[in-house]
Amino acid sequence: MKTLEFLIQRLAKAAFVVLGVVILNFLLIQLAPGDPAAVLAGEAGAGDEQFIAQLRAQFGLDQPLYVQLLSYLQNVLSGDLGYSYRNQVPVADLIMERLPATLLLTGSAFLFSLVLGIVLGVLAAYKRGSLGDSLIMTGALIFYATPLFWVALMAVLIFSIHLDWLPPFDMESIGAGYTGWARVMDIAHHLVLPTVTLGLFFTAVYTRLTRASMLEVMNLDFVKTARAKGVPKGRIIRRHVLRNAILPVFTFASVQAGQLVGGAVLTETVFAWPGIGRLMFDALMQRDYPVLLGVFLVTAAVVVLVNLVADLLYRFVDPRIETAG
Amino acid sequence: MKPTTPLLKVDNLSIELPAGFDRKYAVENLSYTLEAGEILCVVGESGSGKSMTANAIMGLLPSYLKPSSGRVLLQGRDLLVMSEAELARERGRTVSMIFQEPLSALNPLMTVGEQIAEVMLVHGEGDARSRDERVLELLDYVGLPDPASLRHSYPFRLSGGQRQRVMIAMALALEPAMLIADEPTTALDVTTQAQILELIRRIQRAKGMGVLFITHDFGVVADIADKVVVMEKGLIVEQGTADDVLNRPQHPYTRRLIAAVPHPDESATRAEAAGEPLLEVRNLQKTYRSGGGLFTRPRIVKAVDDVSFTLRRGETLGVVGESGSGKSTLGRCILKLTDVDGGQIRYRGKDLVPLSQAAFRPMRRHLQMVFQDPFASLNPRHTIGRILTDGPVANGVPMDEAQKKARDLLALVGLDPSAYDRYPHEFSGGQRQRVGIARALALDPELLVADESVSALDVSVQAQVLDLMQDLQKKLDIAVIFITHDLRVAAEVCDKIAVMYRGAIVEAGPPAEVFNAPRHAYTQKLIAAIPGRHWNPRAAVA
Amino acid sequence: MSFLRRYAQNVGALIGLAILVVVVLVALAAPVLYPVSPWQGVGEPLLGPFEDPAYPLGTDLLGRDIAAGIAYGARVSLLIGIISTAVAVVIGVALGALAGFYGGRVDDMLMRFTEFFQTIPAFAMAVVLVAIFSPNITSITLAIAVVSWPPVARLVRGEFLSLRSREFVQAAVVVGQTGPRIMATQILPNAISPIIVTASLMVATAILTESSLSFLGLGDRNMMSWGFMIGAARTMLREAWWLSVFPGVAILVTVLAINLIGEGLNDAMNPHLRGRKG
Amino acid sequence: QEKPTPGGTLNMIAQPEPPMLMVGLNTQGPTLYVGGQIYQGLLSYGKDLKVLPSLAKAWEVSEDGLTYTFTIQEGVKWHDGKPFSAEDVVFTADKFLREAHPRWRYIANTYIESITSPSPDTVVFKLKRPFSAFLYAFELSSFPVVPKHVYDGTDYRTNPANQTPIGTGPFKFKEWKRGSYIHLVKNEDYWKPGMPHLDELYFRIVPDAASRAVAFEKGTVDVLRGGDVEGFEVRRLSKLQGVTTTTDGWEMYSPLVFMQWNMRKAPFDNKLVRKAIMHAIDRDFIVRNVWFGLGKPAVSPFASTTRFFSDDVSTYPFDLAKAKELIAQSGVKPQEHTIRLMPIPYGTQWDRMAEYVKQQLEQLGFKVDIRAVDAGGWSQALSEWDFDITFNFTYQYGDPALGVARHYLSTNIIKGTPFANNEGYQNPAVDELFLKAASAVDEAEAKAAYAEVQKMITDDVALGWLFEQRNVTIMRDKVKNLVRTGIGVNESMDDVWIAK
Ligand SMILES: Nc1ncnc2c1ncn2[C@@H]1O[C@H](COP(=O)(O)OP(=O)(O)OP(=O)(O)O)[C@@H](O)[C@H]1O
Ligand SMILES: Nc1ncnc2c1ncn2[C@@H]1O[C@H](COP(=O)(O)OP(=O)(O)OP(=O)(O)O)[C@@H](O)[C@H]1O
Ligand SMILES: [Mg+2]
Ligand SMILES: [Mg+2]
Repeated sequence: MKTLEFLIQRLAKAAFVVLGVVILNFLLIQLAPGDPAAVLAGEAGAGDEQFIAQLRAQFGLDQPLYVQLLSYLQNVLSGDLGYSYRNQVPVADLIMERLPATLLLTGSAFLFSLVLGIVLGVLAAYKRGSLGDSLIMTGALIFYATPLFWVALMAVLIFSIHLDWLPPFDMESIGAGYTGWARVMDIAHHLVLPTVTLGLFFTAVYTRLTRASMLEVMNLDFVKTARAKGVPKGRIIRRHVLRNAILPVFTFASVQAGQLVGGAVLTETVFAWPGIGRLMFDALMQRDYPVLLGVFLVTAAVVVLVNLVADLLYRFVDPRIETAG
Repeated sequence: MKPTTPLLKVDNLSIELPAGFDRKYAVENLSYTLEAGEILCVVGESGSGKSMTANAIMGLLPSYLKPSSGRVLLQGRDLLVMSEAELARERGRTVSMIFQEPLSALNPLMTVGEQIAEVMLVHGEGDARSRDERVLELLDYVGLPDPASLRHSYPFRLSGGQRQRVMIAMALALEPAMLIADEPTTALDVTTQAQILELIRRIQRAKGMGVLFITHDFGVVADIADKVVVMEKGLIVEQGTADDVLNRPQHPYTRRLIAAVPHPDESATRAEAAGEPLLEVRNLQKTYRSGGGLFTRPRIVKAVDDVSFTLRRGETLGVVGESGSGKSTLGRCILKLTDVDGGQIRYRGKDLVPLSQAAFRPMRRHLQMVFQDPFASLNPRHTIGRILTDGPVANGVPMDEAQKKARDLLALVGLDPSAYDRYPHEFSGGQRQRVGIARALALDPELLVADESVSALDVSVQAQVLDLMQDLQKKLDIAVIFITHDLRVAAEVCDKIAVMYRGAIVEAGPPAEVFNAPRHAYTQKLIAAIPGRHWNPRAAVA
Repeated sequence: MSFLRRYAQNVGALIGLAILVVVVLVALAAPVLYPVSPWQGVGEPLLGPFEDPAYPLGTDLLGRDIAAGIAYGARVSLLIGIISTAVAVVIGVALGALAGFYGGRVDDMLMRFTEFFQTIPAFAMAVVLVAIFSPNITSITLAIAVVSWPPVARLVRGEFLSLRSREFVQAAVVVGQTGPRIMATQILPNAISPIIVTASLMVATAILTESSLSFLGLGDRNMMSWGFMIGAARTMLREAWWLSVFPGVAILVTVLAINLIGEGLNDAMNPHLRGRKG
Repeated sequence: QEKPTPGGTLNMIAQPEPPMLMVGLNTQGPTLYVGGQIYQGLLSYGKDLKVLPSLAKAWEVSEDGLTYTFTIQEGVKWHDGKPFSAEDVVFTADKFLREAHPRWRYIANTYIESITSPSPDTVVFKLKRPFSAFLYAFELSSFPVVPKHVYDGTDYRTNPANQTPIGTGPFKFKEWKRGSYIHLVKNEDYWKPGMPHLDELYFRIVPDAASRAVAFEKGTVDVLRGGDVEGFEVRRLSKLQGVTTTTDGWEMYSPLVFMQWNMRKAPFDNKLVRKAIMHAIDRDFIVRNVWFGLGKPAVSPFASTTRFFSDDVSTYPFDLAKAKELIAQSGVKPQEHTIRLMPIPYGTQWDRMAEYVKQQLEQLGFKVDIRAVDAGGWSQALSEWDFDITFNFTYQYGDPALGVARHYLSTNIIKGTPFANNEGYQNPAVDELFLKAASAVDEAEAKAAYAEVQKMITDDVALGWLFEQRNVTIMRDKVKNLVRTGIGVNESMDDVWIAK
């Protein structure tokens, strides 16, 4: 019962946040110089006033701002994200075509960074002060300080060009016609570099966070109790420290999940990954506002959803939550 | 037949502190013994090294603290030379420990049953079934209700007393020969404390365990100890049987501690204060609502429920009651630190309840407060001078005047004038509490609310601060609302006592009356639970 | 002061400080070291490092001196890093303080507002802002500030929330201090150390963000920045590695140094965490 | 000539990803590249700009230059199986392009009197007055023939068929995974017998320039179109084994790059300043160091590859001293001017060029502020005349009347498009000469007028001509017959084949 109620409340809040994001972005975009119609006209290779006026009317850009906003909101609420100015296809189609790629990339980067980060963080905390700890933490510090795009360039240079181990771009071998398991393996193969590139920074973040959190929990009283009970060190780490220490890492990770999409803009560019990060950037550059707004809407929805799921999981993992509310 | 080797023999133990601490040794040249079937109480003020010895025995010292000399012989074997693995085998099996903070001492993410069973699990005791049975047995043994469902609960669902019982059950799981209890009742209400003490004593008798009991409360010592060790600054200043130490203390430090133990002065009667009422509280209501949503009812706590009383100039009203009874909330309502749901608070006839914060602010100077925690109530980033002048300056007093006043106040509360430019962390707890009092007095208030103002202090310091407060009150003719959970303290300093229970005042009257002839069942229970009631410290040091 | 001593005990933090001092000195001395604008071609195009002792880090395809670019780039990186952080901290502290101190509806409103910003991925938002207001140093700095304040606001809110119920704050209320005054003189000074630590790390992040923006072609074209140098040379990685490797190292080292300093500050300002380092 | 082997897949790159493949509605480079395999023009043009048949197999021009009669190919079918007829051409010329295609609209409204189809295989254009460039207006990007049965009576721009284009070309649209690739397959019913040879075409979307080079290197793609990779990569890739390069195939377009300044504003309203700037810029340096030799310094507004090019013009050799002298003469105080330089956002080489120009202008004493803008900002600023100086380029379209005149005619000073006379150049003599050349029936007459125009414009320094782009097509040796005409890779790849 409580969970259901929680769910309803959170969904309402999530919807509110997403709506807020939509309005915020809509207004933001209005501040931009550069008329979409002019851009399209330019892109079309030529253009005169009549052409641009035609486009404006077609996109409804000749309406007053509040009318545009209202009709946009109305459409969004009825599930219609509008038409891409540039591609002349429904925005929802464009995004849905691209979203799985981004979800795959960010999802695997998320898992990769979280799992690796936690493992390394636990190791470092467990072997605190050892050489291993120093190596892990130095590595984490370096990846924390290295620009993502730079890692991407270097990774392509080394692993694709020099070593020829991994494909440098694309999501799958185009035209190879793989199906079933072969296709999965093919995609997985293509996924390695982008995932690692996108994930390394976050791995560094989670490593540091996990280690700090572990050390903090190790100082807590109940760990002392466990020692006083005669629980061996390994078991203390596994059963007592880890679970308590990981909760804040999860919370942080779920809040940060959205940031991965930001990173995806860069990763998708370098690796020609057909996701919405790229779509967003192109849409922005081409002033294709319905697409831009749509991408933000979908991203916000995904982020809110991830947070919601994380909160739900949290309620299962941490028994204290229910009463705390 | 007495065994030849004592259960525990601490022999010449010293633990060095790292450089930069106030003293060289945390504990120095400690020697004492504990026999099976005995309760040895270690008493002393905060920082005297009580916990340190306990941790040294369990091998739980932080990595950078190492015993520099001595031996700790448990059943004849030196614990200090054992490896971590060997120690782990002993812990929980031959010697167990319970701690002060029952909430933080339990893993929040494991059910209590799991945590108790874990002791047996890691020592390879029994199988899953037998362990489950043992858990039920233990829970039942320590007096917890409905063990079958309780063992699946998480610690946060249990009350403080229940958690402490779980800790005890855990400690007893393998029937160790020895139990170390580090202030196990300090965080609990008196009534709960009495129950836990009773439980420990019962178990100790039944199992013939040796118990090392650490406390700073002589009342508790009087209730349970067979032998007593008194510590001061890392050294043992006196040890002996409970009777010797409590009733015939030799060392001046022990005598001083015992003299400071609060004890109701049952003979003294006080003059009724007369004159205009300063503060009249009528039917005050305050309800906290929290949580609650579409389908659940909110948690409603009637923190203050229809409370009325009158306070006159120069009078001290003691508000006592157990934790959560609404004492602090009452104080906060009077100072308008929180909204009120109903009733009146009339100060000099003017009702404060309807006033807005802004309208009330000019009146604040008449109603001041002394806080509980001498560490938390002073802004660590401000000098004492700034802390003392902030109030007057906020009330429009010119800076130089405020400064002069501040210096006068320092003298008044017995602090050195040099304190003016120093920061709070450079003072001891008692000194800080004096600053807190000075701050409250800086505005020449007519009413002072003191919420647990001495609870965080060691007894000897507590006695000094209480003296100071009483002194000043007489001198300045201030009315005081003195909030405390310690009936002994209240009885010592107050003109009237109000006993609160679940937000309501269930009994009120002069201390002697309340103490000697409690009418309400709750008051009776409260008084019965006062530790060391049958021991008169005044007689010991007379 | 014990703070300095504690800080000095941390070797990493000292190294970080030393590096940062060098970077700052280079940034300050850039016009003296390289009086000619870093945009001016001065040598043969595409000289490798150490091919010509006058240009130890080589030249780019217009014959511009890489070393000069790095020196001037330090100014841009530090400037953007520091100013954007300052702006973000001011916004974050203001909103967080109000939300945390007043709680209730104010808190709800401000936190919802913060959530809007947190729901949009920071980098994506920065890209949009910079593109919309056309890339120049002001828009870049502001865009970075606009996307980086929410964590500060949350942090400050948390601090204020916990500090406002602390007894010394209650004491200030009781002696009659006004809300704004309490926020400024009682609470803020006690919340300052986590803010400083966070701010120091934000400077590092801001430098990274600026370089990523430049990489996408959204940098200020009149300011030589490290990200710009990498972005401009990234396609030439294989022909002229030095064009992107040196600025990349500059970013890495600077950000690393700032991070080390941040950690050092953290350890020194939160003494209860001491004794953690092996 | 070897005998073509049938079958195989050709992998190419579409960069940037085109918005759509409907060539009639969008004439961006990649749209033409991909769309050119689906749609076809009425005519095509050889590398020597000779007119070649495409959907029209023959054409005839009347003596007076007013009647153009085209005979269309037989047996041509649209991709949906419907037959292609002269009606489609009439619809395309009279309705579809007149509405949707600004360049055709201008020609049609200015010159055409009527378009008729007297028989199912002939189309007749009657002109109001002679227009010597008319035969050059039928190539793919100017005149893609569209199916009447699909578009007539619909809103062209929102017609769903735009997503599944139907043309007459050798390849049919199969699938477009946005952000990833466009897939075309062989048109089995193609009207040229035995063609096309290839089975499939893939156009990959690879947004990062460095990745595109890697893609070619690793054999993922077989062809790089001019502009797909950066200049220095061209140099490196063309040296690889088994790789062929050509600069052919751009004769029809011959892009010419220039600085465009706003002549309404100081200091560009001063001819001496413009001349000074021309002298201050080393066009050889730009071509050599920024474009890695892939170009040729320009001397005239006309590309040297086109028919009416003349080198008898005012020239501006690199000479900083002279430039400074001219500035001094002009009376302009350069330090008082902060010039906004707005690079065209087409890639890093354009940015480098901006940096170079900035550096040179600063040597003259001007303050220069590079304003980076995206494509939107650029076309907006240019269309609204809100700029000081920028770069731009023009396609020649085979005839100056089509590709060049639009930048200089005072009648073309219109707001709202970035590809007109945005600099605000006005010279009645130039207007007249362009007009005269365009309606000349006699080629010599046109040539004389154009020579005169080039002299005048270069003396006025209406624009700052920089260089003629030499786009390089890079391909694997096994790709045969790729670049055959003056429209290069936009030409239908019906005769392209891959050696096994
Ligand atoms: N973890 C530690 N690191 C360094 N010094 C410590 C540590 N714990 C305690 N000390 C020091 O050792 C001395 C003895 O401390 P101990 O905790 O044994 O006192 P205590 O008698 O238990 O006091 P309390 O009644 O406050 O619990 C004190 O001076 C204290 O400052
Ligand atoms: N801010 C609050 N929100 C909700 N409930 C509260 C709040 N503060 C106190 N309560 C509840 O009100 C009741 C009375 O609390 P109060 O702090 O007045 O008790 P107390 O007698 O001072 O206890 P203690 O001795 O532990 O200080 C308790 O049940 C407490 O849980
Ligand atoms: Mg202790
Ligand atoms: Mg209280």
